[in-house]
Amino acid sequence: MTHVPLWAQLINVLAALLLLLAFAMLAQRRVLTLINLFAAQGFALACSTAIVAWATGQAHLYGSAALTLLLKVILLPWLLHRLIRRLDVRWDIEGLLNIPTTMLIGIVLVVFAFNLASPIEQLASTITRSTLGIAMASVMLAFLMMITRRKAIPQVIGFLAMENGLFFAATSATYGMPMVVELGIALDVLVGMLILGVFFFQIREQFDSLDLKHLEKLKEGE
Amino acid sequence: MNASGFLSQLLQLGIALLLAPLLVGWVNQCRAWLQNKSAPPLLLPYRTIRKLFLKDAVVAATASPMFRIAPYVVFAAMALAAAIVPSLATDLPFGRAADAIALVGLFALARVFLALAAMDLGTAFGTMGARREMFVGFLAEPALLMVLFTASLISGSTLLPTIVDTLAQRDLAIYPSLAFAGVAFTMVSLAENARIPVDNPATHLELTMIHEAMVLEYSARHLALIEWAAALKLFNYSCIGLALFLPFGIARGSADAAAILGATPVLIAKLALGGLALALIETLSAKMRIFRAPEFLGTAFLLGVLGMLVNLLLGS
Amino acid sequence: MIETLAVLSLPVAGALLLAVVGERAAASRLNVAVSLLTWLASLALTSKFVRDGPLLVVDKLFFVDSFNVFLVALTAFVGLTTAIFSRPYMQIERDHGRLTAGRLRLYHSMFQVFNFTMLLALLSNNMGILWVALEAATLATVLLVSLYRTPASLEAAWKYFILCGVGIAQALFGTILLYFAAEKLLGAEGGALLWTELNAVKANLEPTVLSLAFVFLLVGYGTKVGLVPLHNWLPDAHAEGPTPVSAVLSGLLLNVALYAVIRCKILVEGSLQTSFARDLLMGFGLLSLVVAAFLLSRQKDVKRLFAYSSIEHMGIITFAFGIGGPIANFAGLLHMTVHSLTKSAIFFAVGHAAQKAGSQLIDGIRGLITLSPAIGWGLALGSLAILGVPPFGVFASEFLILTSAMREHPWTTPLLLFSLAVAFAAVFAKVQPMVFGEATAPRVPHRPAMTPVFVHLGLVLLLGIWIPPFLASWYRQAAKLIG
Amino acid sequence: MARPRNLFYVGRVLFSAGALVGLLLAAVALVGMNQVPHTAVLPLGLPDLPFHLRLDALSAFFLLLLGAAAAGISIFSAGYFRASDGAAPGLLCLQYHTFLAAMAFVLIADDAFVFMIAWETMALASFFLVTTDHRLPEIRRAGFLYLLIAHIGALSILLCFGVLQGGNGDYTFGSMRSASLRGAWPSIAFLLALAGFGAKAGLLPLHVWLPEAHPAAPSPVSALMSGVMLKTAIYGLLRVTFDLLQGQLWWWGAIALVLGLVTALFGVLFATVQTDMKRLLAYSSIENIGIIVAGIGLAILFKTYGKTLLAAIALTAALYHSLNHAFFKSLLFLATGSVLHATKERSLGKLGGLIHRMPWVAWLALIGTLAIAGLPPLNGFVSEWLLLQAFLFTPSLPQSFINMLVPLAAAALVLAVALAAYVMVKFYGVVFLGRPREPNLAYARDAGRLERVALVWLAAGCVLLGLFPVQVIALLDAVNVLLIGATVYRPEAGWWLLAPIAADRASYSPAIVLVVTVVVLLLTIQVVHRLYHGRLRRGPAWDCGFPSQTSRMQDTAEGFGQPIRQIFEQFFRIERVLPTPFDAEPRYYVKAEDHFWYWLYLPIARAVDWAARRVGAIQQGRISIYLMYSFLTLLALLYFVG
Repeated sequence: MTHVPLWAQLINVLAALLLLLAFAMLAQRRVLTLINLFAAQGFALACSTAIVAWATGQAHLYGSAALTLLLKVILLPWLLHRLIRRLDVRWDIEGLLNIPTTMLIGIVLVVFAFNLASPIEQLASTITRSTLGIAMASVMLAFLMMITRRKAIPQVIGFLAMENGLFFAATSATYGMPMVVELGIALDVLVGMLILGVFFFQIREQFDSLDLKHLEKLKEGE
Repeated sequence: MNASGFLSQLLQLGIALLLAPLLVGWVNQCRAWLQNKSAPPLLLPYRTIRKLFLKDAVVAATASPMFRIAPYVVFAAMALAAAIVPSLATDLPFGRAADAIALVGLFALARVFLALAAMDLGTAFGTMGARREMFVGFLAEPALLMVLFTASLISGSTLLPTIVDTLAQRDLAIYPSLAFAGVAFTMVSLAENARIPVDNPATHLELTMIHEAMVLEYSARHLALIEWAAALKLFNYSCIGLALFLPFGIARGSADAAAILGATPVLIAKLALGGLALALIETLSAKMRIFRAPEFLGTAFLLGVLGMLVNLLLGS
Repeated sequence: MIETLAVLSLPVAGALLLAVVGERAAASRLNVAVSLLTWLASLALTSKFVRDGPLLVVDKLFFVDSFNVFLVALTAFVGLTTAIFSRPYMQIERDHGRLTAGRLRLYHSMFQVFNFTMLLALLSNNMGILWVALEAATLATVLLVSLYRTPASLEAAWKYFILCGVGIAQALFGTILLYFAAEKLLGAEGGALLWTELNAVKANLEPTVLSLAFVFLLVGYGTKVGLVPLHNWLPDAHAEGPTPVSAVLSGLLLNVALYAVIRCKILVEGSLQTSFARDLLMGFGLLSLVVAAFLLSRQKDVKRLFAYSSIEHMGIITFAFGIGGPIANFAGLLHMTVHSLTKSAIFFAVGHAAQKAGSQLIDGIRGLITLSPAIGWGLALGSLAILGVPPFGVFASEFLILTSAMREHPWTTPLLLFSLAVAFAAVFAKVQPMVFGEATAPRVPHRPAMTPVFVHLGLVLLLGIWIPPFLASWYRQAAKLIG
Repeated sequence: MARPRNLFYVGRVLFSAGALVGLLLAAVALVGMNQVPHTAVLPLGLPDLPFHLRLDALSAFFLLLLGAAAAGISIFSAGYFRASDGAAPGLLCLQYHTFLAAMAFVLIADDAFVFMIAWETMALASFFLVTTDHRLPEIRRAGFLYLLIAHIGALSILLCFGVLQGGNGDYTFGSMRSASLRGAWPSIAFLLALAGFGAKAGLLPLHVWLPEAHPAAPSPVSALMSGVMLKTAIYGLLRVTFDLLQGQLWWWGAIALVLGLVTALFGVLFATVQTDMKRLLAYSSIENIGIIVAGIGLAILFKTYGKTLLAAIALTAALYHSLNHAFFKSLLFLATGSVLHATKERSLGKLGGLIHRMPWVAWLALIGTLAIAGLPPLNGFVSEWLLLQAFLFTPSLPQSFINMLVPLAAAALVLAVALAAYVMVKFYGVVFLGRPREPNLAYARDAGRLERVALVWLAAGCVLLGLFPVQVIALLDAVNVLLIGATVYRPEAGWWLLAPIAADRASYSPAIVLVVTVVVLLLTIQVVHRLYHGRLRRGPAWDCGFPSQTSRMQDTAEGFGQPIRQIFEQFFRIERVLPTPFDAEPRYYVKAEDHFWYWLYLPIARAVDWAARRVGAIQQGRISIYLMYSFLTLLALLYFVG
């Protein structure tokens, strides 16, 4: 194995952390803890973005890191905290699958993602290439989490976690996308979160709860 | 179409018109004999026709011109058929104007007009008669065609003169297909001419009659024409039968007046035999229920088809 | 340059202006005016394209080629007609108390934002910006779908948001992978996400990465296209949103999403040199067609019905691009055009019909032709057109698609024809009683804006019997580009 | 919007102009019959496939049929449509003429695309015409069924063209002619064509729309659909089978023959039990189409065995019958239109005795009735005669199976023809003869002037086509030469004698038949009146002395059909309500339906519904499940790639 610079090792550690947190979120049924885990994941992401920015000297990645910190570590968790306090949704109900099964599937997914990513990683020119598999795995885990949740807030956290995975891929595996794109993405996420917030209130107004079972009326099967 | 041919044609037509009522009289007489009854005079049909012509016609108030025109159409169709059927000679001008299929069409034309006329008045019996007549016809007509087709397949022609020529020319040969056809033809003829077992020309029992129900409202000259046409029909059928199954003695080749007149006695003799046979059949069978008629005619139809198939199987 | 920027900036300006103007009566007129200006700008752009050929402007950030030029014109045009249609429509909705002034302001503003995102997605040369535009389109339309704030509309919007959000996230992953592969050839800065650059080097892109990227991109943008089994948001969103939104969703968004898929497909195919991408497209297309055809017969809501019809047609188009080759691609492009025109026309007619009848349920709409002949005929002809009955343009493209399918993949044709027949039976059985028969609803005194419907249908009819040479040449060039 | 009154006059002018155009079309076609094919390319259509048009003998013949029949029907329409008929006359006029134009384009189309466009436009225009009176649910149902089956048929035709072009991607008919299909492909193309065109023509089992749609449409439209539109399907079948496909197989002929005859028998059987006059005529159309297709089948059969003369005779019979059917069926449908307008009544059970009130219609309809019943010397007989000749002169074909089939087929044909006579007697007798079954029939008025002109035109067609078969066949030979390569016309037999094979084998001279019949008829009348007297008294009908007769005692339509219904009971699905002796209001009701609906169509509908339910089950409404679909799709594809 060739020599890996320290910052790259750091990123790898953060990547592992990211994956770990993704697993933790998958297993977590307490909504409050879920939010905290999400914040932690955001923090890991922000850190790794900052490290990449420092290592590659791309200034706009600092902005990205700051934005991530602001949005995903501070703003959103705070918003969600307020929300659950107001709506009193502390526990999610177990969804389609129970947690051990979910975890098992999660492990299979991780293996799958790593397998998928390994041929690509061989081709990559970046030193942090191995993080691509981790990013993919965490995206998949987030996806799985969204599937298994029955309440709106955990589902949204899953969604956000998926974006974390994506950002991780975008920043760490590829050293960041062109600036225009990053800005656009950031803007979209911001607007998306705002809309989500509006939505939560609308849904709560309508249904007095954020349980997704109220949102199963439109369908084809009997 | 030369003048002598035309004359011969007229001659055959005239003989047919004359002989037809006689045939009816003969059949009636034979039947009476066979049934041990005292026979009506042989010439009674002529007298009946004349008597009817002399009477005043009574036409129902609800009748349309259809009612009055129909007897003439029927008569004309039957007369034309009589001119076409090679009863006396094969080489006649009109003989080619209509082949076997057209002949059947001509009979159908007469039938349709009679049925329409019967429906014209809107009487219960008239419409019933028309319905039954068409009902008999829809099976009898195909059966007759099948018979004619069998003969056509043997001779390779649908023209009756050619069929007769072909059949008469050959040595006496037994055509198994013609046997089927013969039986079928007999059955069809009975049905078509309102004979027992399908119909009874002598009845006026409301529920069983077919032909009589249709002509119930006719009187005087109209009735006379219809009776005459019916007689002509019997005559035509007999002649067709004779031409197909006993094609001997018909003037072949040149058909001048002498040849026609020469063939007439043979025809009368054959008709006498045929009439006797008809009377025999009528005596020996019983009138069947109207709903048995399709079975009877269906059998005839099937026999006709079988005749064709046998012909194709065994070769002619 | 000017034209491109005008096309893009006009809707943005319009959105801001409308957000400011708010609930005044002039708002809807302003909306039309902005859309009209946008359309005129798009015409100017088109004529410039005709004159000068492909454009590449603003540091290669935007481009116009034969593939997107007609889509830009079409998008601007449908945007205009929808704006015209929505003027009386939304007024009536407001009169009926279904909308408040504030919501109308939101509607007008978001409508322009949506138009902007569509045009941006089409004109952008940067695959990342394309993604951003599509995500922004999702966000704009989520607000529009939930405009009525009824439980059903909230549910639909939620599903739309989550499913499309997740989907589009996959597309982002795909884009990242694309960048990952391209960056080696084109360098980190500048051109690595520019489509024209990528297209130039597509043969050298790493096939393993690209095939992986394509899967993510297909699943991502495919969700927006409404490909089965990723389509589940589509009927809900179409049915519960205001009708103008359904019209633009079907008429524009699906097209643009498919456009994105096809752009990706071009790159992937250039890199892979196999039929992998085509096979995937064909599979998704066929599956969408079959499933949608069957689901059509179970619909009770008229907008839902036509939403499934959109899925069906997106399936057909995807299938056509899957077949590939000059004829099938040509047909796919033509079908994109005519489907967009026809489907939006149908939604216009359906919207007015639902207003007239006071119900969106198929059983509640009866005898439109007696109630209002224009609406009735609009719906009847529109439905027949979308069902592929000649002489409308949909038939022309379906003819080409079917014939190409017969030539390239004969085994698919029975399936295609069977689905088309099932779809025909299903849709027509439902449309006929709506159009014909005795009207059950009382006459509502309002004048529908049927001009857009008949203008659209007229265009579709025209395309069915005569394709203008310039359009045909664009289609041909684009077909060649798509490969 | 113009006022309906104005539109009415516009309609009158336009329809008359349409009739003139029809005549013009017929004239052009007449000229075009014997000329080399004209072709044209219009700058419309797809960029790679502009509209190709071509007028050859086959097109010209059907164009002639279209023009001649449409001329009559349009004149009739000019007098027929009234503002009170529901739809706006202007719209009706537009749809009507679109329909006509589409049919004309079908006939001259020379590539698959323009053919399909014209074909479907034709279906669409006629669909809107059928549903003119869309307020009645059964008419809507009829329209739906019609368009659905038409569309399915069109898909089948499209597929057929796809097979025909043989992979070269060129959809002009010219290239299809030169395409070489291998293996089973020609047969597949033929079967697809048979299904597609059969759906339009009303061949079993795709006939179900026909008895629904024809009665639903306004009468001129029924006439146009039955008389002309069905023939476009025949045209298509001929075009594909004889022109586009190179070389046929014997079993295609056998299939067409059997299918045609089964259809003919089926149609006529169902016609006998109908109680609605337009339905009856619709079923009769099924019968006639069956006969035509049987003729085509026979022509294929003979052609494959190299018997070109017989093939030409069979084809001539089919074409001739198409022409005949166009005339007499249009005539009869128009007559029912007049009756309908005069009485507002379609049910045979409520008509009767109209010959007194509507003599023009009645006597002209009689000609149509006799013609359709296949009676000499009218036109229906000629074509049936020709067809039977073709059957009869089947020399032993190499296939023994076919040898057995031909006589059986002849028997079936004869049976169908004989039953047709039954049907037509029923139709004519019940509608026009007898006594009025309802009191309000007394107010029926005869048809207007324009309508009479139309009926006379069509009736004259029936008579002339019947009287001058030799001339018609001389004309038809252009088609025979094109499709078979043989001629039927024998100039040596004389202008008056039809002898297609040889003068001593079969001949028929309708002129002589008519002349002799008329001469005998007139002579008899003269003789009887001269020799005896012409006295006539009017009195009440006797009816075996039965007193107090009412018009209710006549046979009804049900009664007239009852024997047939009884004999062929298995063929019908009969629903019957019989009154009991204790009924206060005794009611008799019988409905004879066909089994196909229950045996074929409903199961298919149920299967589709079942499948739709299954497919619908994937959409459960739960967002988690939807997400799972996306996820699984993603994983599956990734697995596939990885």
